[in-house]
Amino acid sequence: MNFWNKIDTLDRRWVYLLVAISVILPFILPVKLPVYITPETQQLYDAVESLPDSSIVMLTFDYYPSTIAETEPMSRVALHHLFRKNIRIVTVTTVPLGGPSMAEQVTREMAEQYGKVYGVDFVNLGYKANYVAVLKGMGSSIEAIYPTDNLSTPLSELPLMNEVKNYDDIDFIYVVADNGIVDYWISIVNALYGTPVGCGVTAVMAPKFYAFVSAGQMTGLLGGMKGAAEYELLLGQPARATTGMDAQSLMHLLIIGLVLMGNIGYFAGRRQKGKKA
Amino acid sequence: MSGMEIFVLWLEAFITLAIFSFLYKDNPVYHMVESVFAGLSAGYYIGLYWKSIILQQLWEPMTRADNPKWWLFIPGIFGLMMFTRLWPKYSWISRIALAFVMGSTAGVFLITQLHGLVLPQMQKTMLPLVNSKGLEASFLAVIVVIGVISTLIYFYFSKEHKGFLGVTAKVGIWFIMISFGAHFGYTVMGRVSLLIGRVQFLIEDWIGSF
Amino acid sequence: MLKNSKIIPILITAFFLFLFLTVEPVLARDSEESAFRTERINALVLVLVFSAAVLLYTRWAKQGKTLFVRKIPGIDAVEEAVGRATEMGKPVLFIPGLQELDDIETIAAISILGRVARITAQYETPLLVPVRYPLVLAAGQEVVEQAYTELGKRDAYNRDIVRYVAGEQMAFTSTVNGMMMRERPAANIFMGAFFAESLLLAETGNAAGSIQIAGTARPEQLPFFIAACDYTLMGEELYAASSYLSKEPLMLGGLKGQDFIKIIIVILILIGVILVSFNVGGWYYKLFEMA
Amino acid sequence: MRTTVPVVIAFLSGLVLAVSIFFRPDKTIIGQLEPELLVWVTIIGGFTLFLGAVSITRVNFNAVQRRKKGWGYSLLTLISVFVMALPSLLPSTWSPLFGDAEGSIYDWLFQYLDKPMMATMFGMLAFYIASAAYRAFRARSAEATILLLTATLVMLWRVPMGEAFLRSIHTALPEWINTYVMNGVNMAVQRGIIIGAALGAASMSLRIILGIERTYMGKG
Repeated sequence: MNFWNKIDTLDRRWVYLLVAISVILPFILPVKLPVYITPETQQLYDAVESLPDSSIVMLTFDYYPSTIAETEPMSRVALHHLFRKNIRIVTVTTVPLGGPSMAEQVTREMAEQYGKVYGVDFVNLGYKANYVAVLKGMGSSIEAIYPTDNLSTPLSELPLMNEVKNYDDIDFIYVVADNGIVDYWISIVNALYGTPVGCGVTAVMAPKFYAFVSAGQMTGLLGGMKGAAEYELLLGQPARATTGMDAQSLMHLLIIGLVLMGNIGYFAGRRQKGKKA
Repeated sequence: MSGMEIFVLWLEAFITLAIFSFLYKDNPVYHMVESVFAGLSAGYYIGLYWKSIILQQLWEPMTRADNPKWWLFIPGIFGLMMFTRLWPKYSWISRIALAFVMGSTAGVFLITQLHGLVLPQMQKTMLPLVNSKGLEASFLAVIVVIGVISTLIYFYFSKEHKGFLGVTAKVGIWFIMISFGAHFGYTVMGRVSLLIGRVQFLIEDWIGSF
Repeated sequence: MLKNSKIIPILITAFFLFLFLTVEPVLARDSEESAFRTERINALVLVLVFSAAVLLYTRWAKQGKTLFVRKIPGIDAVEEAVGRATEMGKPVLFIPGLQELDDIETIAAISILGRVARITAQYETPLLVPVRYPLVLAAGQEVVEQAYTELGKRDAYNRDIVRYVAGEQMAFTSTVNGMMMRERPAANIFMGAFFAESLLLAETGNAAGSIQIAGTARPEQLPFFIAACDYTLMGEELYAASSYLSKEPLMLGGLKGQDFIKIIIVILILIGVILVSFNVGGWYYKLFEMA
Repeated sequence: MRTTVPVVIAFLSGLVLAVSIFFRPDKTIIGQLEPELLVWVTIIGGFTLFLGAVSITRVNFNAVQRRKKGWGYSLLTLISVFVMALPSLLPSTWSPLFGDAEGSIYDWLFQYLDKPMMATMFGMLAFYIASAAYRAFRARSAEATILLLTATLVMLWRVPMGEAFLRSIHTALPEWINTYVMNGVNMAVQRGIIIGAALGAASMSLRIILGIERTYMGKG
């Protein structure tokens, strides 16, 4: 048995070990593999960057707990960027399970960092069932759909909401989603009310939406963890997505390397057998 | 952190590590967690079905005061028929309910597959091979048309794959392999994200709490 | 074939009478929008042509015409795998997918289970069928019990061959994975609807050294089965398997009818492509509109 | 009787559902039958869960009673089923621990035991996808070579470094992969498989409605 024979018949547990190492390593030792900014990410960043001071942005938390590894970093970069530019934020969710509490938790954590005040700088409206009706209804009156915020405070008691009546008062909609709701933000809200919409979606969904960006229906797009990592680079604040992307890159390169090694081993083994015969 | 929070955190870490230990080999700790998992999830579904089906979809609509759906006693009887399975002598009665379920499923699928899948997929394949969008769009259209047709031909059962049919089927299997390779490669990222989520929990939330 | 075939025409007549009676008054009341969804007429035509083709081939089969169907290696492998399990004296593990019986893929899987159970009954090979949904449990027990009874092997039958394991997808998977490592089945057969667990099951089975045959109609899971299993039935091969394994000419009628329609579909697509390319296909394209 | 009744029931229910899709629900009774009958199927499934409970209890109880190898695990499963299910069936008016609202035993077990178990099982996929790729992607035949080359190309394209590498070969290469491989070949093949499988499903359905396929009654 020479080296390549062993490679050909490697115990799968060695593969598992390599996988574990390449995912854990970036958390302990930042590898900082290069990240390249794609035009779609740049476009979203520029759109937010060009919003005037104290504009109002609607940020959505349209994702389930199962995809937070990909989606939460996007919410975080969005919050960083918006709070940093003193933009006021209204958050909503169309996901019943966990949606409202995730929005509450992440937003408050980030607000604390930037010294923002609930009700003045940001408001969490929470969840209401039947998303098509919700998305349409907010076009005429947000208060009709959400009489209170997520913690049951009437909107009239929240200073920010006195300025926001419907989509006309919102300068930009920043959607973070892991499901088909994105189509409705585009086909209902952007198409009918003209508010610009930028999106962060999971990597699996992203290819479908590039066409929306080139058609101008969508102002910028973040594709999965990679998009979030690019955004972190633009913000100059590497965080979870950058670490995650390092792990992603290592894993992809590891699998490619393994396939390569496996094939060399396979052909070396075959050549040896050929000689013996 | 409260005592409860610490307990929950350590419980989750224990579960995570116990399941991952299966990667090395099957072991009593994994077997234990697996047994609990199976039992809990069966119990979970009992609670779920009781509330969301028996109460919400059968009992409430049947017994409400205004406009009761009295006819729901029919599926109720079908449902009770299933219990005859517990007595082998009468278990043939349950076949009536099974036949109803299978027949209904077949009825729905007969139409929805042909109407909801075949028609629109056929329509979307009718792409112009020559069009104003340029060479790239034409090339893409050619790929899609050849891909769909050769894949369909690959599954043709009525003749041996020889001659022209054989060539088309060969093209079909090559297209299929390209597609599967692409799909496999594409899925890696999503799977790794799920693992990163777990590792993040273990390193940042659990070890980070020490 | 059908002892009760006389009853069918009577039922159809009664059914259309009922239809007529419920539709007629409504049509008279409101003529603007008919009760019949005229926009779905294209689907109706497709269904009728399809049914006619299947029935015609079935009729020919009944009259004794031989219908040729090429070999499908993945399905032949099912018999070989059960044979190997018999030689080794180890069990066969069959998983009829992770969907409830209201999915046609599961029904296809249950039919295949019926065929597999006949082979295991014949050789008295142990069979294990863990299921995730209760209706699948009932249907699975029914087909397995019947297979054993018909072959006169009632003694070898045990109603816990088909067993309810767990309700949740991943709980089911972890239990089956444990089962594979402990019982070391000689053959694992995965048929029906699978989701992310496809790879979890197939990789574990591979590590346990079992021969593996998978079949699913879900294109997004096929790459993983292809990578981790010895044979994979793709798409319609899953639906063909039960007919093919039955070896009854009558059952092949459906397959042949399906093939006939497939050729028609290919021709219709080609006509569409030509018409659309010359920019004269608008009307034709609309014929296939789903409504 | 034992064969005829089920065949007739399957035929009728199948036919009614197939026909009802062609009628407007607001105008005819037959058009309303489709959603209604599907609720019926769900209800029957709801009853059947009781059989599932009997099955899992019997298998594990037998193992415990006969002290089969590993009976301790079976006992654990049995206990888990009842600890989860029983409190959820009791009315929450008796105690906040009953029912399925937040704070109940049912909800607590789901949140803190079930959920992390599911998440970890999903996390295992990353290990398995790597080992499957390593073992299966060998250039044994032309088909296998195509499979492994496409997979490698797409994996490269997905990560920043790989994408930069591909761009250095040809600037448009990443876009070509997206256009021709993902949206071209991949989409076309999926479509072909979907059409074929739909025909297979329809033919299977027809066999069931017409009573040709009767495996569920033990008749070939």
